[in-house]
Amino acid sequence: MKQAITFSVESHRFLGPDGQPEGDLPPLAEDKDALHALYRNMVLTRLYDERAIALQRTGQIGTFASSLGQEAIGAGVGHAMRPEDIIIPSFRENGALLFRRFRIRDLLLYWGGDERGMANPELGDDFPICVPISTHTTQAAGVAFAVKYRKQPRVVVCLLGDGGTSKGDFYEAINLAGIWHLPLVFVINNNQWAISVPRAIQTQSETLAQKAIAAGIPGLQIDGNDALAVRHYVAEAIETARNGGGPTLIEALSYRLCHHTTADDATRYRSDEELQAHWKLEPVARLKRFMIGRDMWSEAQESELIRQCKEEIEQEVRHYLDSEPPKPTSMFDSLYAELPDELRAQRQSLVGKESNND
Amino acid sequence: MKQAITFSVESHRFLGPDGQPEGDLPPLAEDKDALHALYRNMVLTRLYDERAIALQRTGQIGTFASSLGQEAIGAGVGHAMRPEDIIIPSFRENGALLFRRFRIRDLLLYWGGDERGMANPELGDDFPICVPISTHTTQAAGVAFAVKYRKQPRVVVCLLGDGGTSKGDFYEAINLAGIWHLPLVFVINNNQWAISVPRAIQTQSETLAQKAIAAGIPGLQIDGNDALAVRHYVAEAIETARNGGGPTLIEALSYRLCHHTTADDATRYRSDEELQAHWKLEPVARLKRFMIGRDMWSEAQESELIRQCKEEIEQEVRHYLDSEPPKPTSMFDSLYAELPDELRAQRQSLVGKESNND
Amino acid sequence: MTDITLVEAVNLALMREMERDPEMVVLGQDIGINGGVFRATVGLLEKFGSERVLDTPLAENMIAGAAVGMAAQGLHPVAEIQFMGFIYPTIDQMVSHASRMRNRTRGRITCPMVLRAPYGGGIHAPEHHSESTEAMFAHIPGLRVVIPSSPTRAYGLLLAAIRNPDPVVFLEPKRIYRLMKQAVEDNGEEFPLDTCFVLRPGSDITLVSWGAMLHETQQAAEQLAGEGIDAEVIDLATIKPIDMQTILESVGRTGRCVIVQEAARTCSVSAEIAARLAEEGLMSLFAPIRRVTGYDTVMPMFRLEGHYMPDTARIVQAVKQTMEFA
Amino acid sequence: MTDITLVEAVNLALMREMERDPEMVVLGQDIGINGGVFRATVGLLEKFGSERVLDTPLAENMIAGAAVGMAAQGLHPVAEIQFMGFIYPTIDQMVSHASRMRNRTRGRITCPMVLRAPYGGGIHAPEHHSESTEAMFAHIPGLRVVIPSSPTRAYGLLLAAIRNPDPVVFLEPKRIYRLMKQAVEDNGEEFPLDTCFVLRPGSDITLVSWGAMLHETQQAAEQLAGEGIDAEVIDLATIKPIDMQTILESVGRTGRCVIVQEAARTCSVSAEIAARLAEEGLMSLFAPIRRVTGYDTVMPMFRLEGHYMPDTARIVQAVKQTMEFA
Ligand SMILES: Cc1ncc(C[n+]2csc(CCOP(=O)(O)OP(=O)(O)O)c2C)c(N)n1
Ligand SMILES: Cc1ncc(C[n+]2csc(CCOP(=O)(O)OP(=O)(O)O)c2C)c(N)n1
Ligand SMILES: [Mg+2]
Ligand SMILES: [Mg+2]
Repeated sequence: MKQAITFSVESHRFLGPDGQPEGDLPPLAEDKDALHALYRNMVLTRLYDERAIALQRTGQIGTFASSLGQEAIGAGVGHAMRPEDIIIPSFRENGALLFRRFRIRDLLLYWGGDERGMANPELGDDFPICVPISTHTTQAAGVAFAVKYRKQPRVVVCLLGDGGTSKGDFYEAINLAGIWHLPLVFVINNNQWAISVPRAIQTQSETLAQKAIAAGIPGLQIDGNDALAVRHYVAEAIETARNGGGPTLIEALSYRLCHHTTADDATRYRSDEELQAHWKLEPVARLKRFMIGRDMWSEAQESELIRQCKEEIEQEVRHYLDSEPPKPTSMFDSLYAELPDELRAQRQSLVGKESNND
Repeated sequence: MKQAITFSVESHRFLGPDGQPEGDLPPLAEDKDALHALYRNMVLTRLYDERAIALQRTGQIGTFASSLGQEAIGAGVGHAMRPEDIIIPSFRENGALLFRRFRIRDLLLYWGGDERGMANPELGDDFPICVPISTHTTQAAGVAFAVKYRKQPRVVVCLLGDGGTSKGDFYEAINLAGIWHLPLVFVINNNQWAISVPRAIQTQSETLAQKAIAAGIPGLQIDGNDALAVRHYVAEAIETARNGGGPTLIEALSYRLCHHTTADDATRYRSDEELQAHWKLEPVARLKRFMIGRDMWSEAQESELIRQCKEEIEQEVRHYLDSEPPKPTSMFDSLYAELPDELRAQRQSLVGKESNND
Repeated sequence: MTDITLVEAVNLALMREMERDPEMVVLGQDIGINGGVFRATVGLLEKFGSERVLDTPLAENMIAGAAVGMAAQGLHPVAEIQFMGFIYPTIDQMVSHASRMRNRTRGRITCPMVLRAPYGGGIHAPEHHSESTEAMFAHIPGLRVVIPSSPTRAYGLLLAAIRNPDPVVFLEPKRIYRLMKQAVEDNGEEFPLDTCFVLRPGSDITLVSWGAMLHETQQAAEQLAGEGIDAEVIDLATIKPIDMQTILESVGRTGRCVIVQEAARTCSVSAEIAARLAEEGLMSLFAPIRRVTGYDTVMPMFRLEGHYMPDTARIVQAVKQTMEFA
Repeated sequence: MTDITLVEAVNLALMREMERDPEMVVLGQDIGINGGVFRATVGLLEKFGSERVLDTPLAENMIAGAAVGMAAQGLHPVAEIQFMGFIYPTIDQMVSHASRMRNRTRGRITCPMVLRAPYGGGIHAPEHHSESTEAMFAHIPGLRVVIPSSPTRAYGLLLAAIRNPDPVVFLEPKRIYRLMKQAVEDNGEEFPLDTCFVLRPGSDITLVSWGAMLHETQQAAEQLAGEGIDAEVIDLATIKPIDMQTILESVGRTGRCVIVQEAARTCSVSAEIAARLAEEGLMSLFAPIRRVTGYDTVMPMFRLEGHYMPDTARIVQAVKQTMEFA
């Protein structure tokens, strides 16, 4: 006796690399405001990344992770979420964070080695940046449980990288999301590299989306350099989750056009040809071409947008650079709800010391 | 643009619950010696389990995990392996261990709270019983790497339970097995319970076999109460691995007819109806019926087999009960290759003490 | 008010607090219909339903991570790890996240969770079922670690742990889960999480212990009393933070100290107490501080566990050596 | 023989041993073509090929588990964990398996593996990149823990760690990866794994430290020498087992001891040393044992890390307080 179950994983995109539609477009494609918002976020993110790298080069922040080439993912996710939804980010999703309530000054503080960067009360329930890979995925399941438990119409979106899919945490999280039917959308930024480790030696699976099958939840692959596809399919998954339809795993296929971080030199391990080939697929130009092709954008608007973004960035950079240095005693002050007695003496020895690191 | 990849997971069995063939049988079905060996192991295992439980009830060993109802899995796996292959067992695969070089006295020592149970040098490279769930799966990948690195024609077989598939370790292990193309076969004893947690709330996936898709390796489901199917498909996977064909994940569907362990009371959480229904599917009677139907087995042979098995078991039990008590200092003597100086005084304080636990 | 065991007191505290606090949920393996392998959660599912009493898939790392997420949202999750031997997969979440969430967001997000686990040896359990590695958690800034040693203290300390806004690792000495009964009043009153309990006042020597070992420590004190040695017995109870004031004050009076623990010796909680005494109380010491501990070996399987764990004789011997020191 | 840095010495030892021992393999994230994020494995892939230099998927628990499996088969795996902040997922394998394999099979299966990780703060790295949690491993029976503090010792100790038949956690103080150069002779000679190094003999006080903090400790000793205080400086080097003989002998002579570590204080390695001194060396002490340590706080992000880590001034101050104690 033999039986068989079959599964399938779909792959989607709306816009080709040249910005031309490939088949039917969603209503979103006509929504000029939405497209402008997406595009603005992508341009802002790219300029912010550039500026942050410059700050790192001059010692004004520490190691920094750019999202160059992957801006459509952050933009699409950020735009698809409602304010009351909750983001559980990795460390690379600058655009998504800028669509939320994270300010550039917050992010610079964080990369500048200051806990206050994740402290802004306006961030609400959004999670801080997560450095240990994929540890936030199970937390996302816990957050989604809480939202469901309280019957709130909110959805949790957890972002991770291709490398992050190799960690047991990820699998445990999608498995729990499935069995608990959680309002949770996982979005994988498959930028095809985990530092120097290429996607091809991270896992043998043909797609990362198919890992959803292990958890019995829907998985799909989208072109992560097509902002329309990201926005459309992520929004669809979010609304499914909001309506009680449970979790979805989305693999957004993109490419890391930058070094891993400012501490990395990608020329050690990947070829310039590969890099150049992927520049042809990058998301910002793609959306711009689409909008220009549809008379929804002009070079004049482009210049104005860049000017505005730069101004905003400089203002934020100034805020960051002007921020008060943190107090040495602050390392004690949020450790526990109340400082235990046994730590009073330790704390006391720091009272009055100025930060010598500034 | 939309593309799709499809996957499929097959489900196999040869013999129905009544022992009747369901379609074509493999050559194994004609191999009387093989069938007798399988059957003998299953009967021995069942009688050993029964005896061990009695020993536990009378305080002569500690907590014990029976494999009642799942004997076809251990037998099929054990018979499919060559002596030079390596088994990495969970704690429930009594039959598989008895097919290897583990003696009943070894197993009783182990469950009797004595490290010497896993020490028998004749066990070669076979791993000791693993109590922490699924932690042995990544180790199995390391062992399989070593075998491949040394170009040995050996295969590693790792056994785990349905509960074990929820742990990140399992997923990390199958993922590594895939990407490193290891000579490694995972066999899941899906006995449908993890203590009191039913398979249905362990994961939402339709099968456990499909979890292989996440790692891009072949996965299949077999009727784990059909010894023929277990022996056939496990052997096939082992020979594929031996011939450089890489890993396979096999889900053997069975049922835990016993309590979880002697420390458990399954009546707290599952119905007698469910239990009785599964008694109709159990593997020992199934193989017996098949053999009797084909004139390969008789009640006379059955009585003789039971007599032999009981005799063997009693002899082993006697060996166990007669074993010297362990020396208190032995807790130091295999801890490091050489006892570090700082532990000499600690060890010294135990010299001369007799075991007060016997 | 009937007399109850330690594990029943745990159950009582869970019941009580779930009733009081609708934001409290419990999660873990086999905690639902089975009521936990030690029956600590028995009756919770029936009373509070499967929305608040969550049988999880078998994945401790996930249990801890999910609890962090729930707590970050302001729920009060109490997660059970079935045995301390299976707690290690939670360490990443506890160290990298639970202990830091408040600090790294400067209080914006907090982590009011409890991770409960039965711990320790002495019940003839299988391999990996007898661990005492509380020191690994006690080393981690941002965590609290609590260990009760009687039904009353289990009740009061667990209530406090659940209500405390910090992440708490709550370790239950399973050897004494059912060893003794006490009248525990279900009054919902919590105990402080930063104070030792002086179980027996004494003037000759200070004995510090926690968890199941207090049983042997108190027996030793009784035996020593018969021999004219008046030992003060302190239950540390809150392993982190440590209430050194009480210990220093006691050793200041007695001038002698023996610390008793089941765990392996090196880098353990007894080391920390001894080190603090050597820093802050050195001048009141008449004799070296002795530690009676498990050996620096793997906890042996059960045929030898009795040799591994400190017994009354070892404690008495260490006390006498300390008393005889001139 | 040219002068090389500590990380180059690590690389040299790996090279040397891979050449000598065909059963040695290295595995980890980014250790192949990238040569490791700190370049500790640079050149290995080119020289020994991808069968022995294994870039793994991103899963530390798996890296440790696979290493246990390889070692169980008699290979000599040297696994790199990219930063100690990501070592926590390996703890389950290290505690439950690596440390026990030999003991629980009474020597039938052994675990000759090395788990390498850069550790410690001070390089302005991102969050979670500055951990010093060696005490968690030092608590575990069956493990060895080794920390070098100079290029020469990195070379000799790493060779010893790889050749040692026990599982070794080898922590590399990344703050001094490139701080100093030394002439390291590539002679394949290993150092003992159970002996402290006396870096500076002295008669007034004993300073014990390890890893990067020896830099400040030695600076403090120099400064104190100028003020007439002659400090003996001991590099602990092997954190587990601890060579107490050398320390006890030294403190026996000096009567005073300050222990310096970067890690948080509670239940740390400094606690163990102080406790053993309080047990075995109490009567030679003229003054309380002081510990100069990281605070019992989460290692702060880098703007404040300089305040967290002990500096020369804090060490000098502790020594003076100890000297002045009457
Ligand atoms: C658990 C853990 N291991 C290692 C690292 C070091 N590390 C930081 S990013 C990274 C690669 C991550 O790759 P991926 O998930 O694909 O995300 P990407 O960087 O490409 O966005 C590694 C190994 C880490 N942060 N956490
Ligand atoms: C990591 C870990 N967590 C919990 C346990 C306690 N425990 C022992 S067996 C078991 C259930 C295992 O279920 P499954 O994998 O299906 O194997 P089965 O017992 O059914 O053979 C549990 C939870 C354990 N041994 N290890
Ligand atoms: Mg990536
Ligand atoms: Mg099962």
